[in-house]
Amino acid sequence: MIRVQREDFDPGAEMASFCAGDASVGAVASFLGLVRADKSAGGDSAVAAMTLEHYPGMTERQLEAIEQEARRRWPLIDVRVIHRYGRLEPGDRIVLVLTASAHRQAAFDACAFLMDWLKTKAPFWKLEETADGRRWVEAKASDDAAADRWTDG
Amino acid sequence: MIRVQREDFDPGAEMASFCAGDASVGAVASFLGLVRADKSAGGDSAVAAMTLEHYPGMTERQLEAIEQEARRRWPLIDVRVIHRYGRLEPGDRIVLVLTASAHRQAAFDACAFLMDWLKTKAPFWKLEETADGRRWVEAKASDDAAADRWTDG
Amino acid sequence: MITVLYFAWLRDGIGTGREEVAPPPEVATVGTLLGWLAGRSAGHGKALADPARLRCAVNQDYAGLDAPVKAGDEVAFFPPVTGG
Amino acid sequence: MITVLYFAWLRDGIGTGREEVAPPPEVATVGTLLGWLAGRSAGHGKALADPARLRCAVNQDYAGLDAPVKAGDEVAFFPPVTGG
Repeated sequence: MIRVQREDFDPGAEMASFCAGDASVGAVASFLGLVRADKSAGGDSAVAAMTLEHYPGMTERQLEAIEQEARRRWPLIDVRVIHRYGRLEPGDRIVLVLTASAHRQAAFDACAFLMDWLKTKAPFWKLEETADGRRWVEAKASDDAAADRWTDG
Repeated sequence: MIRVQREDFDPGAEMASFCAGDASVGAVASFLGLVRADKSAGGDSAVAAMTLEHYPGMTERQLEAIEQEARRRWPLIDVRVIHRYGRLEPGDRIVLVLTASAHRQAAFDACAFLMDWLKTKAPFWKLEETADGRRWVEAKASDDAAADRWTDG
Repeated sequence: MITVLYFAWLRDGIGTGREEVAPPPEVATVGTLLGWLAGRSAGHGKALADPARLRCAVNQDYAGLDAPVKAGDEVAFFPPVTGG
Repeated sequence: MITVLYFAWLRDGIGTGREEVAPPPEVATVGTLLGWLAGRSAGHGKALADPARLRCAVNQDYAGLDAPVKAGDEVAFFPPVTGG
């Protein structure tokens, strides 16, 4: 299940409701991404805030495609991806990915895959605000490399 | 932080209290392991329940050593490992691992590492109860292989 | 008409996030559309100058420069994504 | 005295999870202790027959067959672990 939303989410409540009562689940992996205070990709100034822009419609479409690809690659019992947009401050939650499977390796790998592909395929853009002004974050080669790990052949 | 306990834990509450308010954290990875209803390692019968035996004292000591090894390998801001012992039924929680780092790859890798090493080094033993009787679960070669992934050289 | 969308610094540079355009018939691919759009203003020209810095989607799926475009399509140009 | 602990099917087979033993002085390693313990009863002999199926810890750290043991140590024998 994909959710793209401006409002915050509660990771604990999400985890509690994820696969509740399904005794075929042996493994739940999760990833929570947050805004770091010290994270400025392009300068020395601390990030005071960031605004996540997205492409409504395409975002949901691409995240659903990524979820389907994960389900094709691993025997997943359930998947949940929640990604926020709008203005966020240090410590705020950005993204939550939950994966459930019978076995831990599938849950772990699918969770890492979803994050890697989301980072390079879901149409979000970060605008950082620092003491030096506002700037669009540049894409990172390390994210491309991480996504390429999952490419066949 | 290591906790070895008979009582259940609340993954949502654990996640909520983990690194709360630390804006240097950009990534939290987690793994939750549960008792599967369909899991019988050695027979066709469904598992009705299992009892996790452990070696009090050594368990905590080994888990603390594994946590220290993870902190040596990755720049982790915090680690939490909770492992239960005693009688558990399908759907019951067994283990929770939480890792926090500035970056997602460190959080993911450390979480997978902790589970892989815990599976092969922490002194727990599973006694399964099925309609056919009780049996001690045999260690799996796949768990040894997973743990060996992290061995240098 | 083709709906063209711009995001992030492309929108800032062009001054709008959306425009409806009716290019001439020889504009039939993402690449030719990009060239035609670049001539619409100085802001367009600067923002769209380097296709290597851009990504494109046609009807919300990623598309390369040789992908076809036609009337009724939604074509978006944006920088490499930075979510997550 | 050496405190010897058994877990899982070793405990089931030997009939106790803990015993205090005072082996002769030539029992100075895990391996020689294992051999000496195997002679204590039929249950011991059967449970401890195949060292390849066993793991050992001395004072709560993993130890090999050639690790030294001495009076006051806590020595544990158990199957490969299956937690998580």
